[in-house]
Amino acid sequence: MVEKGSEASWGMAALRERLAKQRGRVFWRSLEELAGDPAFVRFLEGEFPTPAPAEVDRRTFLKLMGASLALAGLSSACTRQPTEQIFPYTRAPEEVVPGRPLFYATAMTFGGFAAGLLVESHMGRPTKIEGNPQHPASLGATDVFAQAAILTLYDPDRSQVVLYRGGIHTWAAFWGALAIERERWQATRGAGMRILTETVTSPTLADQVRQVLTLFPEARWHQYEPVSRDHQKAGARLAFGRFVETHYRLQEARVMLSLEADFLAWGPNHLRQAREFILRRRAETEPTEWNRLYVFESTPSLTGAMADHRFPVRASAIESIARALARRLGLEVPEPDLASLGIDPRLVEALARDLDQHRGESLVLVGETQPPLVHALGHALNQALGNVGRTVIYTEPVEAEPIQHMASLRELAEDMEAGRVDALFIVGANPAYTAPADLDFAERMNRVRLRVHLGQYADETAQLCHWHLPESHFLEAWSDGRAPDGTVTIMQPLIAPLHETRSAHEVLAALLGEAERPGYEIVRAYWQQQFEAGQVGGFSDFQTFWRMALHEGVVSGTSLPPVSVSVQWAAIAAELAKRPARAPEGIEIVFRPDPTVWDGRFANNGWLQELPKPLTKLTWDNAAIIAPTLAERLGVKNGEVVELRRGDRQVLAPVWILPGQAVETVTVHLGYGRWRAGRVGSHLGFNAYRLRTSGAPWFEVGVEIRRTHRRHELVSTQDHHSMEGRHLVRTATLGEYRENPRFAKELGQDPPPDLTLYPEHRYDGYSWGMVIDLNACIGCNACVIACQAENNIPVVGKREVKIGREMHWIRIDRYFEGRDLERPDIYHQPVLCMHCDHAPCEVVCPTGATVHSHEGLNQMTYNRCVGTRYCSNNCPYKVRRFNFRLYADWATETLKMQRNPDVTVRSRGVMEKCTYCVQRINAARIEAKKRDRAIRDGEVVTACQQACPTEAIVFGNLNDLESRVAQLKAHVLNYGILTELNTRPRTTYLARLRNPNPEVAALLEEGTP
Amino acid sequence: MAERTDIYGLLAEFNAPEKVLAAAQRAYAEGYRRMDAYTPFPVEGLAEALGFHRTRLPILVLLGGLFGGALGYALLYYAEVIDYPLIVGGKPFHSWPAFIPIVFETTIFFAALSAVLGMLALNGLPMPYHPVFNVPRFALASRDRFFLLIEARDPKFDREATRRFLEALGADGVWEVEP
Amino acid sequence: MAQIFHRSTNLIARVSILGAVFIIAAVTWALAALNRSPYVTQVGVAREQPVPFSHKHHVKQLGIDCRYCHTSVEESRFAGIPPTETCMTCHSQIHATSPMLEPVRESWRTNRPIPWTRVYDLPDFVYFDHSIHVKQGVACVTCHGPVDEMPLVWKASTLHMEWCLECHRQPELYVRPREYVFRTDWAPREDQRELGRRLVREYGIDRPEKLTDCSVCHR
Amino acid sequence: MSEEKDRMVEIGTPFDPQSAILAPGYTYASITDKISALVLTRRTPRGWFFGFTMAFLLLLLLLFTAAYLLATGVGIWGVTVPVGWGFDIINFVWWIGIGHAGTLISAILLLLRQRWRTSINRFAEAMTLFAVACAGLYPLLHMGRPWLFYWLLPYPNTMGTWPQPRSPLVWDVFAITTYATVSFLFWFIGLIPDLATLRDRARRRLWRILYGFLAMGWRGSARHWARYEMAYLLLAGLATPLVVSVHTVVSFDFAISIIPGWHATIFPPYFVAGAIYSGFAMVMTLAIPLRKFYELEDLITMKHLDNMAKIMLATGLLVGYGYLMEAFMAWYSGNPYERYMILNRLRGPYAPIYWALLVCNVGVLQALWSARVRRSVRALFAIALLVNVGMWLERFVIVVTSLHRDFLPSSWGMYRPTVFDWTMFLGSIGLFLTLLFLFIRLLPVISIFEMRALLPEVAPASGKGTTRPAEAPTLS
Repeated sequence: MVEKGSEASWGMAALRERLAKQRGRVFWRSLEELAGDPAFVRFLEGEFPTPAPAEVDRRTFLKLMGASLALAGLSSACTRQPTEQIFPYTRAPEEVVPGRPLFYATAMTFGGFAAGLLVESHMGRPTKIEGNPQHPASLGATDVFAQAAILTLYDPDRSQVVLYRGGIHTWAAFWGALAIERERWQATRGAGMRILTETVTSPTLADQVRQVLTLFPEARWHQYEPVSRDHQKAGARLAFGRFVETHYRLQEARVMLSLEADFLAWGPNHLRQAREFILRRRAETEPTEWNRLYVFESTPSLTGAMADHRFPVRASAIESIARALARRLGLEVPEPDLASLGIDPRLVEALARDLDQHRGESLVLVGETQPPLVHALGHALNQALGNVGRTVIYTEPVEAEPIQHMASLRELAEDMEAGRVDALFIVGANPAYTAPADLDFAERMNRVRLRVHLGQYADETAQLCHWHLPESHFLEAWSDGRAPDGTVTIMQPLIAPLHETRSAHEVLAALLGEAERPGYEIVRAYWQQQFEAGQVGGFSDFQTFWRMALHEGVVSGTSLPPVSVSVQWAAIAAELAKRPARAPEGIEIVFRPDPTVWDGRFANNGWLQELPKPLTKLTWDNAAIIAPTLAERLGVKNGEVVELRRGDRQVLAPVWILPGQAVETVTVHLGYGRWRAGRVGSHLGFNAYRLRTSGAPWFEVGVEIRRTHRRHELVSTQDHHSMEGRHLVRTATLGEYRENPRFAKELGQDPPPDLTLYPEHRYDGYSWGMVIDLNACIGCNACVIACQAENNIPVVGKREVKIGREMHWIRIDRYFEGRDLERPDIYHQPVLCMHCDHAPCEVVCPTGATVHSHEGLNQMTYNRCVGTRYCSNNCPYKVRRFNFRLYADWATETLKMQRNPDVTVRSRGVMEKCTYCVQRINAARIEAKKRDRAIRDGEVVTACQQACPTEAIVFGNLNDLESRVAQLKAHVLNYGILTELNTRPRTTYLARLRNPNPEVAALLEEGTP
Repeated sequence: MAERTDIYGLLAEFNAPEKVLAAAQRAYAEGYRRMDAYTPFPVEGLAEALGFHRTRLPILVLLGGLFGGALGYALLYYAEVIDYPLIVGGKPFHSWPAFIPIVFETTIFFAALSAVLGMLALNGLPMPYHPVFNVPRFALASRDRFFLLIEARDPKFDREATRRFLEALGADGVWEVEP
Repeated sequence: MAQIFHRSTNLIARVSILGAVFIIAAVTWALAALNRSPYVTQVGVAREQPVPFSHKHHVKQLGIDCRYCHTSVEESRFAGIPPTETCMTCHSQIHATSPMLEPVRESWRTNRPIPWTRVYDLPDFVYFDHSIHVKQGVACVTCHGPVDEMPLVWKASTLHMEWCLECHRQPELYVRPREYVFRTDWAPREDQRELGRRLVREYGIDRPEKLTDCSVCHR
Repeated sequence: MSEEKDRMVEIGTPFDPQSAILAPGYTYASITDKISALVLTRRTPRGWFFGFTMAFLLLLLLLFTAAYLLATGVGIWGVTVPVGWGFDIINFVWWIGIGHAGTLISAILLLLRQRWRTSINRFAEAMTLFAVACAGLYPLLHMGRPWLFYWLLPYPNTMGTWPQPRSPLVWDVFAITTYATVSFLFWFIGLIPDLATLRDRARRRLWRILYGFLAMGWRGSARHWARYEMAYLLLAGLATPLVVSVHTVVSFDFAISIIPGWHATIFPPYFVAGAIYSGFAMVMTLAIPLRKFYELEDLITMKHLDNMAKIMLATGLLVGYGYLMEAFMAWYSGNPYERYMILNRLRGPYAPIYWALLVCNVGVLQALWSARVRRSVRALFAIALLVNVGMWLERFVIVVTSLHRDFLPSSWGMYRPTVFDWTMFLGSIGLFLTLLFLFIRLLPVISIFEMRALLPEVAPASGKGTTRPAEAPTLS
């Protein structure tokens, strides 16, 4: 017998394996139930430590049996449908009309901040997440993480049961153990008791933590998140003497300078920022109203790709640029040595002039990756430019306790080292994986007597804890959270917990001695108290307040008013003097959260793993990203594994060459190299945290790159990055556009409408079409995941993506253009089915599985498809996707619950593609008909359109000349791609404009500044 | 002119195609009509010598082809224009140019089928049993021997006279054919 | 050479050639017929149910409206199967002890649903919406047959695509005034074709080409 | 039988092995015996067993792959987006092209009164059938859901749907079905008199019944011959446009599309020429070993090989012209996609394959201008093999290099065949060879009755010249 407790690592693994092998209908109420199976118990106790190997043969056999069944399917003419049963309610709930979806407002917290959501629920199953238009941080849009969160809810690898030393246990046992601990803390006033959370904006949670701290005064509250806002906070403290939140009002700005601020894709407010930024950059925007964006950054970001002028510079050089600018804009800063950085001072002067000419309409944005001093300089610059109150405002902090995370974690680590920590409660965080390497956090954790972890996954940290408590998904639990502007959302669950999980509120309540108090009561009681205390109001009674708050998804009147602060220059000056701008040498390592799995928390989300990273188009991996010049110097090619060494720490990482990367830098993305993420996310990529230190979380000079001559297969969905002179993305500067507004049309060769052998079909009534404004598309991928969630698109895995079999119905093509390989222009082009009126795919389908509807849709009838793939071959846009194998998961029960019941789940051997969300069109048509009216403009919103933060995608009825889509189709910038093939696409684009500064452009013409 | 019904006819064997041809011509001139010749390969003029002039096969094939073509077109027209018109690639329902290959193929298909089936039917095949097979030497009809058969049903048939006539034609042998 | 085959083989050979043609034709026909037969389609086969609920009794004799139980038929794609609650509104009083109704009471007590056998089961790739059909004047009985005559419900239509197309191609032959949609005893007083044409116009029912677009039902 | 006097054919002119289509010294009887002996011999040659076993093993490979394919899906192949077709369609086109030689030899050469066709037409036709069987396998198995293949046939179904007749794939269904049927009928009709011969000469009762059943009571009646010849002639007349149409339709699979490298009006003639080219190469590949192992050099003479080599030269040059025109039109049209396609073929990732195909199909072929090469059996065999390979590569180039880089650079990709692509390909060769070995063993590989008819032709009989055996049917 193996001693219980020592098998912590394989107990869970074995369980996972067993679950993975389950096929068909296997419901179990909890793992306890499963654990009750004597065979399983024996299994756990090690009598049969390896699963029976006969398994594979049997499955192969079954597959071959399946083949013969398929042959028997020849006689499918005579097969009968199996008898199905139908289960009505016993007591029908109010609201639910069987067959109709319901939408509930809630929110998802990410990095602590809430983004408002509307979640679609079919008969009690949440299936799709949309943004809440009423919510200030969403405005109806969502990002990839919110879109993909629905999959995490149904992830079969989610932690489902309490674990004690790796073995299955019960909540009751934990409550019991906790009660004993509480007695001890009451005696010691909680000495040595620590709570580690991530960023907290939840008023209820903060209140609970404070209650714990009141009850046990010696206890401490730590916060740590690997992608925190430390530099922003420290920068504000340096500039203003205290932390205030910075809010940009991008719609007011005419000239923007981003110092590594990826404000379109990073930060709690990025959706709103993207929307505001694009307001002055749409195709319809008057050329005189356009804004201009300069970006200095070390590694290409989505914001950089949108810039009118993008300068790849090493991260450490950005401080010098800030200094030089500050000096030119009248601040007392010593002149930095620009020459040694290879930066032309004239460039900075031109930039300063442009900013200066737009006082009050300009904006300097500083990214979290830059040190606090640059943030402070940014604040000083904005003040100097008169932007405060116009393009930038400040408010009180939204975070409940805005401490410095890295410092907090370091303190915790040191206390653990010193044996000062007796009990550690980790709520949600995964420090064993995400802590910087120099803190030896995992190692030091072992010195803590009692370690408890609450998390959605039994992850790396759970492995090191005595107790692992499964945490509810946000769609399963009551909670609350605040938007960046302070607006509160009360988060309501859409479904009862699928597994034996509890929320953080419920666990903290237990710390307060209220075990098993429901989250609903906790959250409601808090807000009742607030209501009664007059903190929130506007309603006559609490019941109304509560109902409205839940219904709207926001608590009105909770946004924070602006505060006025002023820059305390002396502190900055002192800091400036302390830190002379150094001339860096050697290769710099730059850390970034991964664009799709972030800090690693989404590692087990297949949608996000398979989502191509916006700029590299890599999937299922991270890489050491280097510039072409550096690659040439090192003599490495894509996929070659190099050793990155920083001091005595090193990792092996495959190289990916990315034009636009600053030459002397190598960028690594966090979030990979996990070893206990789950079946999907474990053992992918390399762990960049192993090179990260608490002192330099975002970049540091001095990394060695050594070749190993080994290769790692990196899989990208786009292997060719040039447009080959084909006019796919059509661009012009504003100046060129003013001179020749028809440039986009002239670049193409649209055949005249009568150039056809046959008479045209007329599409009267509705005639659907789409316009995508390439000026507004920031390439954020939200549409891709939204489409995946809406249309039941399967995940195929790295091996299949490698051979080009990804299934996304909408993809974002990314092209590099320009003469300079190191400083290319980057373009995004979402490509989905064009619904061509002369569709080449339709003609060649032998069964008529894809034909045109009388409303102009290129319909794809899966059940008629026999899978010749001819349509895909003949599609010039290559938007058709084929189920080469059985990609849809027909086995995992929880994943079935996510499926949109209005869209067929495709089986193997059939083609699929974008349908313009025909299920939504049909739903709208039926609704309209039932009300005896026509479908209104804007009533049919495709999934991609709905998710898009910048409203780049517009869909509607082309026959309605008042509709937005018809008006955009009439715009001079409207063009279709490959129209010379006479395909007559219904999806068209608005040509991309850029607004370069002529002065800077001239300098660039001269040579690289 | 006694009718002897216990035999099917008389079979004369020759060793060269010219001989059987000459014999057939002579027999026809003599007034024999119900006769046939059997050769291991087609001998030019032999069928004509026996009084066979035209076969209706070509007209059958033409009809078969026309039927096939019409059927093909009718099927396509019905399916695409009448029964379930669908917009395919912006082309009209009645996309006749696209119908050509199929109509062509159905034409050929039915024409070829009528050629083969017509040939078999006109020849009365399959006929596994035939009286001539009763003659053991007849096996050589598929090797190197040429046979002339005069049926007993022929009005001019006389067992002895006909035998003599055939022998006079230079036959290597004359055999009675059991019915 | 001797005869290899008997005299009779000549006849057999010719007959078998003709026979083959007939056999192929017969098999084809049989397959087509089988596919449309009640064995495959279950049309006309009364299905056993956990509770022998009689539509005939409830609809014809008691005169209960369809919507009393199938509540969502006017708003949803799904007509709705009544919750046990609906049964119990009456049967907590009427036949409250009938052994036949024990499954209903059990369901009510244990809060476990009654597992009804599905009679109309469309393939999963077909999307049918009850509400719009009802709204456009397609009566319950048009598809579901004389439900008021069914002690146990049977399938009244094949649900084959050709059956759907029949109506989608010429709705005027099937629609009736909206107010009679839930009536089981309605018959047109005028020529159905004429009435149908008028209703199609009045209700704005789409042209047959549009109604037979693939994506109307498949997506 | 001993008493019969074989009628010697007297020889008018000295035998020239290069120009004679039949060696001297044969009589009706000897030629009958020689050919039928191949089938009726009691002892199966050991070489046959060996060859058959090898072929059958390959066939098993095909069956295994097909079973795995049905169980798992076409994902086991290397097909992907953008290259949705790979070995499946390459092999399909290759096989169907090979098939064309049989019909061509039987039908077109018949119409053109090419008498030398006689000794090779039978097995060329058989080869057609087997090649069509192999070809037919691919369109079926390449489908994502092959069990629904019958949806491509027009029949009244419960769905109320029809195939979509604007698709070349539906044309394919009709063309291939018709082609397979007509080829079979043509071949079978040709076999009937020979089956009668076998029936009359087989010793065992079982074989006599079997051959007798298939011969349908053929007795060589003069009237039957007259209708038979008419039917044969009509079939030839029908098969000729059919064979042209079939590869035209196959070329439409590509030409109807809009893909650069596919969408070309030259495709139909170029494909038909290519089909004949590859077909003759395959006939040559099979004929040379066949005549050697079965000692048929007298019947399949150097004249045959020479003629076939000349046809290969002619069609090969047509194919070469096709390649040239593709490149020329790409340049001349100014279509950037076409131009890129040609450049990509010349310089892209699959360039070695393109160059190899040019060497095999155009380069090596030029050797056939030399009469000496045409007289060398070994050289012809080698060239024929290379052309077989080259024509396969041509289809690879057409299918893969056109698809893998078409319009949007963002979706360019690569095609890499998997092990199952190869086993499927080798397996189909196994199927072909298995059928061929069975055919050689069970049926006369050379048309006996036509060879008999040929005898007086090559060596006119003495004396009474007014009558001579009919030629093969003529148009008149």
